[in-house]
Amino acid sequence: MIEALRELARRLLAEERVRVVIGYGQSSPQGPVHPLFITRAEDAEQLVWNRQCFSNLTAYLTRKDVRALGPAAVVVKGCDERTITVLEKEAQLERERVFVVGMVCEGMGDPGLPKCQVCDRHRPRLADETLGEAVDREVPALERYAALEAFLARPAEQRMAYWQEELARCVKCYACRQVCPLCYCERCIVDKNRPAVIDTSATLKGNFAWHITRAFHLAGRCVACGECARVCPVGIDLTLLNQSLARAAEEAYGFRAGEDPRVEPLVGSWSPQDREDFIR
Amino acid sequence: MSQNNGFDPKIIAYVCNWCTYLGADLAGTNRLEYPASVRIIRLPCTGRIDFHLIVKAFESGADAVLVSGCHPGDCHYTAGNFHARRRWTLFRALLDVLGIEMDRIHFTWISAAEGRKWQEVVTEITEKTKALGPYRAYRRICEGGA
Amino acid sequence: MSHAIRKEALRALVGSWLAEGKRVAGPVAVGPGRVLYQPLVSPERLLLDGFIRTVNSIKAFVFPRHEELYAYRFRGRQVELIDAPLPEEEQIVIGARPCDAAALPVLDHVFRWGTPDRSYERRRELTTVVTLACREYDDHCFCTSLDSGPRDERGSDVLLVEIDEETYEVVWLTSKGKDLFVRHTERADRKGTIGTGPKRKFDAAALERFLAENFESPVWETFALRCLGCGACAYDCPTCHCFDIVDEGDRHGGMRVRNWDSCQFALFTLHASGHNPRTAQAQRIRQRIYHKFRIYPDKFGDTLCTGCGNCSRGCPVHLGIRPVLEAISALERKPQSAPPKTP
Amino acid sequence: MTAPPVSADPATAPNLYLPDLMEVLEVQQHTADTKSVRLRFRNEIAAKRFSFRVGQFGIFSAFGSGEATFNICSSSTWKDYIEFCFRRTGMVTDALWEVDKDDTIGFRGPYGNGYPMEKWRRKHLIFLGGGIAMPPIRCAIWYALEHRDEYGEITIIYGARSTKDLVFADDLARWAQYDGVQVIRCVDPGGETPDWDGEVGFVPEVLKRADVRSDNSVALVVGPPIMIKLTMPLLTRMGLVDRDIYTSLESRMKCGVGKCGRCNCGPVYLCKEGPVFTLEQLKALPNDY
Repeated sequence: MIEALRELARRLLAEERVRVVIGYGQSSPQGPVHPLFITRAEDAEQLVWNRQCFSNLTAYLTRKDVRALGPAAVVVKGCDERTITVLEKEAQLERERVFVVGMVCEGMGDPGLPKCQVCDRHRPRLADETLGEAVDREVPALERYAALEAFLARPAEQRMAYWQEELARCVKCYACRQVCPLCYCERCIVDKNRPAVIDTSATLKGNFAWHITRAFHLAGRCVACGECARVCPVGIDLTLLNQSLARAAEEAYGFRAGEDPRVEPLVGSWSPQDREDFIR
Repeated sequence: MSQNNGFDPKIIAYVCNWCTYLGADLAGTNRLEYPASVRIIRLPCTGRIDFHLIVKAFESGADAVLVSGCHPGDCHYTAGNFHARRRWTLFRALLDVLGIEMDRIHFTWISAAEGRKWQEVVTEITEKTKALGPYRAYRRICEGGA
Repeated sequence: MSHAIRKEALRALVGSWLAEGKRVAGPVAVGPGRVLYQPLVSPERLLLDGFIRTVNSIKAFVFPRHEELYAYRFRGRQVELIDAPLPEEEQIVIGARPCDAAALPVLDHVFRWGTPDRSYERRRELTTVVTLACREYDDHCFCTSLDSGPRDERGSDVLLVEIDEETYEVVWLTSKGKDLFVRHTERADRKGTIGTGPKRKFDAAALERFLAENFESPVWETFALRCLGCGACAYDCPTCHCFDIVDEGDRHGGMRVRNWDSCQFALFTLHASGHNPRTAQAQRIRQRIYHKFRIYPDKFGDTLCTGCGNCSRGCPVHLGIRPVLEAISALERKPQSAPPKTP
Repeated sequence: MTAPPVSADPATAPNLYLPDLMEVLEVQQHTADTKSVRLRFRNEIAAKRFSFRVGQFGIFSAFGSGEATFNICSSSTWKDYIEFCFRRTGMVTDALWEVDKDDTIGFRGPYGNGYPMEKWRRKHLIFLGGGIAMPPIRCAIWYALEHRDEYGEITIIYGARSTKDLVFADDLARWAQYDGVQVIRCVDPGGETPDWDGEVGFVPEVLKRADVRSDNSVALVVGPPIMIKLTMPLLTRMGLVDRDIYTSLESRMKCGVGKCGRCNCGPVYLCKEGPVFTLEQLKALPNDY
């Protein structure tokens, strides 16, 4: 697979179909895997593919400096691929300017990340070229939201106490925002000050307001790549917040973000039949 | 109501300009009494009631929040309330996982003709909030510091 | 002859500090493989072994991420200012690494030059640092490349050096440190030993040469695409000290507060006029390196970096300072195309 | 490595971030988005203690919105008040825009190096300003005029985009009344009105065609980067050496005292070692401002 990937990258660059290949690299065989930008065919051998390729590289597709390089190829896993669908739907990228290299993935990390254990997208479906062989299995929603379910089984006071303890550690480094492929706003609302809606202080108050905002601005958009939680320096499990929204979307509207390119974005569309059992 | 010790809850009502605001107004002109604990904030449409406003209300010391607008199909801007309905469905799920007390957030449709419904809803929410007491958990968040 | 304390006795001592009502913080496991300084409620969760260093840094104890500078109240057209109370509580930080403690004298220069910063001074006075000399290192450690090492004493009040698996040698470096330990140690005839530290990763002299001439250099572009522009490196760094000052309040009044900030954020230098001297991430990466290895050294004769490697450890894309410095080092080692200079 | 500095006693050291309260004496609107404010210390002790050099800046507070940095645009010879001028362009200036007589503004400072007015004595002075950059020149002009006999001839060239964008227009008229003072006002082509009696053209062009005394002279150039870039070489051609050409740089600042890490340009902290630099110093700075 790795040779096929390098070969494909070489070909795409040599034939000038793309100007940059966004893939994974590793500074030493034991070292951590990091995003890598290949602009010359002869450098394609630096690309790697293994169980440490955590990053969702689609985050780079909307960046000005990356776009300035020209058409890009991006290496994606099945989970990351959904972001491309969302970005396209939100008019953030021209699909024909991006060559999507799909990697069949058996899960990242060892043991696999929680998201990988309930993954039903081992094989990218919309890639321009897909490397590797694997069969997806259906994973019932119940299983996908098991962690959330377990958390929601706790009483509300305990949930509140949990978040107070967790969010107290947040220093507002905004790694969660910067790593998110769907946080592409030129100026984040938390950085706006006319008026200032969210306290920029990393107090409990400011942190609650920030994390409510971050999660909710991804409602019906988050594809559960889990990067926000993975990169959090202080280990706050933000996937619980994202999942609560994802599950509500799936339950109420049968909607999964990035799943079906034909479906309109969830927030921004509506139906007269939408349920409203909580509205008096 | 001895257990409430005269607790006077602060309830923020975000209402749309075209239906609920007029409904509340009608309640007033018809001399329908309702508790003074509700502070009405008028917005053009429920579609404009950003979730930040709900967070801000709790940050500012609200014990409960009411969001109210036109009945589905009656929106002055055709679909503002339909958009809002989806957002609230999702937003409630987020608040729930955070452990926000869901009994303190209320959504209703109240038309310009429903002065009586306004009276009922506000009275009921006030009673309910009185029973719950002040929203101490969110105050603690706001006073928690770093 | 030296002073020693058994690890179990040390834990009991921490327990007695807590029992006396002292504020104590130390390394605690937060989730798998993640160790952070946390306030201790009991000595059990305190980690003394099995971690390289904490994700967060010691600076938070002297320069908190959020701090009230003063409060303001509106009184008609007048404003009343209420000065923030000075911190009063003593605090003990136990389990610091030498690369963390060494950041304190580095920060001193910044907060003391010109106009001294009162609350920093006060917190510095109130803080006692008990440091654990290092026996283990990871790929990110580079203290030895900056003339520091696993038992650097700068900034510590007490240094604990392992004698064996059960015992630490206690080296008190200040009277504050001595007071904490003096009646709780045993005499020992052995001294603690440690290794030589992580292997050198780059040549500091070469770096200095490079920075003298390469403000404009393609090297700054090398990692710019990869960098996400978050503040994890700066916030995990023990020496990064940039801050923002903002007002938070309502129509009755509020607080003027100081919050951590980072030169890696795109808006850090944005003028209200719209002009931004550093529009590209490459410029921001360059700023961080220059500040640490040239600007600060020019002013204070020290380095604004202790080689702890936390910036890389916490980086979502495994950047931080070390990879940049290694790249520079590699450039400097390459034979120059220009004729060699006469010695 | 140098020894760590000695600590101050926090018990007696003042809170350096705590501003003095000032009363708004007068607000003057200059253009659609520019105002200047005259301030007096509310506290008499603070007022007595206060002094500054022209060219220094202050950090002004609109409580509830925050602080912003402005040049003190009044002369240091005026004892009872100070003035600053701002363009409405952000959160703090939005709040300052609403300020009226008797309102309260916070002030910390003065900060920065200021102009070497002593060094400029017995020289001819050339002041070149553009747009909102008038205030940092105005303080030096007034200072020189208040010490008229200590300075030689004075040339002032001030340009704005249009006649509507001239700030301190009254001052320009008053300066022209002084002996040995030449005031040239100019607006960008297209910015003139039928009754405009000044020049039309950009500051560098106007400087080129003006009759400006350049022997034994110093120049102070403040304005947008493009104006500075085009004006500096002209001054050099006129015979001024780099040491005699001055400018005042702008930067985003928070603390004003070299701690917050925001305003450095290469090795130089604009808040402490600036904002005033000679062209000679400027040439040594990296392109980081």
